[in-house]
Amino acid sequence: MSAVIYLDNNATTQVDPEVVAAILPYLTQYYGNPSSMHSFGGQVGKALKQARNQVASLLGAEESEIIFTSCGTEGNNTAIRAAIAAQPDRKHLITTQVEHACVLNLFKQLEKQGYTVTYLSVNRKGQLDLMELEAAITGSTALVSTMYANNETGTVFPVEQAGAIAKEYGATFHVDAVQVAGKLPLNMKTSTIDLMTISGHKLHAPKGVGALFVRRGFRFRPLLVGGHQERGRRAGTENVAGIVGLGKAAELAQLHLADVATEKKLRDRLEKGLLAISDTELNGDRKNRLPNTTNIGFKYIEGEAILLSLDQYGICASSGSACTSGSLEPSHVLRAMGLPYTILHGSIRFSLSRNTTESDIDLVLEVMPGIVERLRALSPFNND
Amino acid sequence: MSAVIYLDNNATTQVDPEVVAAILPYLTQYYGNPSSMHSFGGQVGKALKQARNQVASLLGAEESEIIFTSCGTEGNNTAIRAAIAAQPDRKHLITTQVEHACVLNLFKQLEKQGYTVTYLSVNRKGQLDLMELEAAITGSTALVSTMYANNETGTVFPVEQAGAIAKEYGATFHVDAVQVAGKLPLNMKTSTIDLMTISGHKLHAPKGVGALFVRRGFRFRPLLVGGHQERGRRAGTENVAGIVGLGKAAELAQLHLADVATEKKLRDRLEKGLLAISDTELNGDRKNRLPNTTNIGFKYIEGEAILLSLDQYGICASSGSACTSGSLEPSHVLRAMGLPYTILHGSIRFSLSRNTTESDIDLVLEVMPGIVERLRALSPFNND
Amino acid sequence: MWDYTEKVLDLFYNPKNQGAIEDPSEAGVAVVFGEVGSIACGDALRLHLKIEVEADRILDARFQTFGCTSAIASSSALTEIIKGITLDEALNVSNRDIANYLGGLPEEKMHCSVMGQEALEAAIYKYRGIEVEHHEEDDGALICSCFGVSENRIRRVVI
Ligand SMILES: Cc1ncc(COP(=O)(O)O)c(C=O)c1O
Ligand SMILES: Cc1ncc(COP(=O)(O)O)c(C=O)c1O
Ligand code: FES
Ligand code: FES
Repeated sequence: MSAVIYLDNNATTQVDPEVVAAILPYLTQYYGNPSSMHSFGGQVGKALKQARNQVASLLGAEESEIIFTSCGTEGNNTAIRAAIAAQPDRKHLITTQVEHACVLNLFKQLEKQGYTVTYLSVNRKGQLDLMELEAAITGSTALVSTMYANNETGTVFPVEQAGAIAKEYGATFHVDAVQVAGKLPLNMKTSTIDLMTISGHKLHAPKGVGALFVRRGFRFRPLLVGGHQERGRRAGTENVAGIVGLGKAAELAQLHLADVATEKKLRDRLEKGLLAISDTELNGDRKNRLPNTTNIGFKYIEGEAILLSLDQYGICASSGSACTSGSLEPSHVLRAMGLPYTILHGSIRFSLSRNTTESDIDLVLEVMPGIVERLRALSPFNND
Repeated sequence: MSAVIYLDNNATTQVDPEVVAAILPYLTQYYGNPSSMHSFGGQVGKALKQARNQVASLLGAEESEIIFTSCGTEGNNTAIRAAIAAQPDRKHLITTQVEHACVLNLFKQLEKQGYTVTYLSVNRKGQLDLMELEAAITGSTALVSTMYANNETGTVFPVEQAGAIAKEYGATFHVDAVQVAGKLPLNMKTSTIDLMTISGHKLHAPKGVGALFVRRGFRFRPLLVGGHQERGRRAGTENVAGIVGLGKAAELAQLHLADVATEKKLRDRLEKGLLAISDTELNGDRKNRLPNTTNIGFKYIEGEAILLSLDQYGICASSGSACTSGSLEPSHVLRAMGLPYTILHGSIRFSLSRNTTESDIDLVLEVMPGIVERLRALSPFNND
Repeated sequence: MWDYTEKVLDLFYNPKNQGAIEDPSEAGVAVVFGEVGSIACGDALRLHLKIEVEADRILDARFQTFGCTSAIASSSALTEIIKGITLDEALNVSNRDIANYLGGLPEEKMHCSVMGQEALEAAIYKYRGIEVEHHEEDDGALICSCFGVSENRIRRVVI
């Protein structure tokens, strides 16, 4: 594979070279176990401490509020189970229809175990309706769990307002901020959020490391039990290299938050150019949206065919989330938005990063009309 | 820190330079998400497949029987929970008193949730008594979970015989082989083991990656739910770099199994030299033992003081497991063996690897007598 | 790995005032020792004092410790602190003073300094012929089994 035009950054990102550089010593000379009783291990413990500090700083949290995990999925699974354990008498849970599989599938499992789950709907633009949350929540709601921004459309939810409602009823408030960390500023100090998940590989750290914010004072219960790592809140020898990488990535993300406007401009140019193709539509909320994401429906053609056509040019994009792409179902997010079938199957997400260049966008805009035309010519639904 | 004499390989190992080399491309150019629908992600999927193959080969298992995890702790937690879920009507569990914290603490938690747990004892040499297992097991035993070899003493358990007993009663048989993979040959094809845990950082792969062997046909239930990764058995974006590293490490471990005799010879020389110091004793079974481990009790002095004294010379060893070293309790393993107090508090584990050299051993043998003498001089129990 | 201060490590590697004190059988000078802990607990301290009877002052102090890094450093620190002060002043030395002298101890290791204070108390009371008071509330759950110190006792002394 020669040049890659990587526009699939909501699936995963390139590890920043500075992150790789930060990691390397912990794959080579500093291989001690941070729990060990010798200074060779102790210096690794110090590296973990620094990483915890860096991540806390990105989230506007305290060091003691950060637990390192193995991914966003573990973070979400852990948070939801911890919230349930914290208020065992409450048997009602609230989430949304457009959550990531690692939230939705856990809630489905919990339904089988005697919990009642309300799945809040979204409108055609992918927006939540807080009135629906207010109508659903009761004194026996243990948890409100919602994403901060949707991975497929980039739509940003009004989490602080949702959190305020959760608080009113004494429910724990968990937020899946996997797509937000590094893209929008976060400040846990002034937030209603009790538990918040992030994942390293969405912000230029390696895959397989994440963090869970647990507000100080929250009665937390670990998912992985065993040793005393993470102050007893997540057992298991730490993914030291990954954690050091996440720390560095958090530090860099904080710096780059300032120039997210550039990324947004590129995204807007891409979006405008693609919407100029006939029979296309923007999926999601144009206003409350991540700066790097655009999701566009190309009517009458099929997503996988589009992706493979783009692949020929080295262009990486996606339909649905990477995690559900093993299934053949059209995106549950777009379905929840009530999109018509003509769009549902031909929607493509382009997600940019700080590495995206003007010429990346040029290439997509250059080849996409031809791809769409070719596939439409093949299609029986071609509406001409 | 200048030269390190690293004799704490049961806590963690140095990542093999060949493993680092195998990992690097997956931290740099190949950053795609293996679940993505483009060939850039697809090539990462191929790397995972190769790693799965390499690990399967080390364990004598099939590729489809390998699930990648984030560590040994996750593997053990997952296996035990899966075994319980597989036979929900059986409420009795069997394990041993000398398991790793990530097994023991989970069983303690399960006791609170209505399970009855039998903790098999060990004798003065750290050996299991299979008669005790036979006496304890019944038709309502869901699971027998035991380590393959103890991390502190290196004592190897007769797992195949234990597995045969478990089978007789229809109980699932789980083995924590974290300390064995790469040190003794394994062959799941001819084994009684249903579920087996390994952890990468004990065999020269990075920290934060492991694998769980799940015998084909076993009704497995995932701990982490979400996306379809690991064929639905462990959700979460894969720690690609770690997994590629584990694969390479497994391949190298298989090669190195052949020269484990050299390691053993070094261990024996170290052991003999240390036991020549007065008032010392070998903890554990001299015969059924890992080739790289020795655990020696130095009477009348305290373990941490010994470790910090060794640290001055750059020598890394441990007392108890790294995981419990955050606690102040003397090792639960040595306590279960019924060692007298004079030994309990002053026992040190030295664990070698294929990187250990003659001169490493020379240095330890050179400085240890002085350290023991100095600390004994400080002690009121100095037995002269 | 515990986060020990330079001072802790220094007093561990180069302890001051280790050993026992021989009774010199000098007029006006008394030698006494106080002891806490046991080998079963995993930590024990024998604190030897040489006392100038007239002035009620500590002329010299030495220790013998079986225990961890912080136990040894704490013992050594204690002997440094109390040399030259009166017994009444010494009775006011708290485990906090010992920890402060060391530039701090990890929270989980604070109790290691308690042993010093107790041995000091034991030695002085023994010298003065006072029964050591028994703190009833100290019979709580053992949390530092290497030390024989109960949670209640730690709460009482540390907090
Ligand atoms: C026997 C044993 N089991 C499990 C573990 C836990 O593995 P990990 O450190 O990868 O969580 C360890 C090592 O720490 C171990 O020695
Ligand atoms: C919104 C959201 N939540 C959770 C996850 C899961 O994170 P991870 O891939 O680290 O398990 C993802 C990405 O895959 C995501 O986009
Ligand atoms: S026809 Fe191929 S996925 Fe439906
Ligand atoms: S005295 Fe230091 S740990 Fe018990």
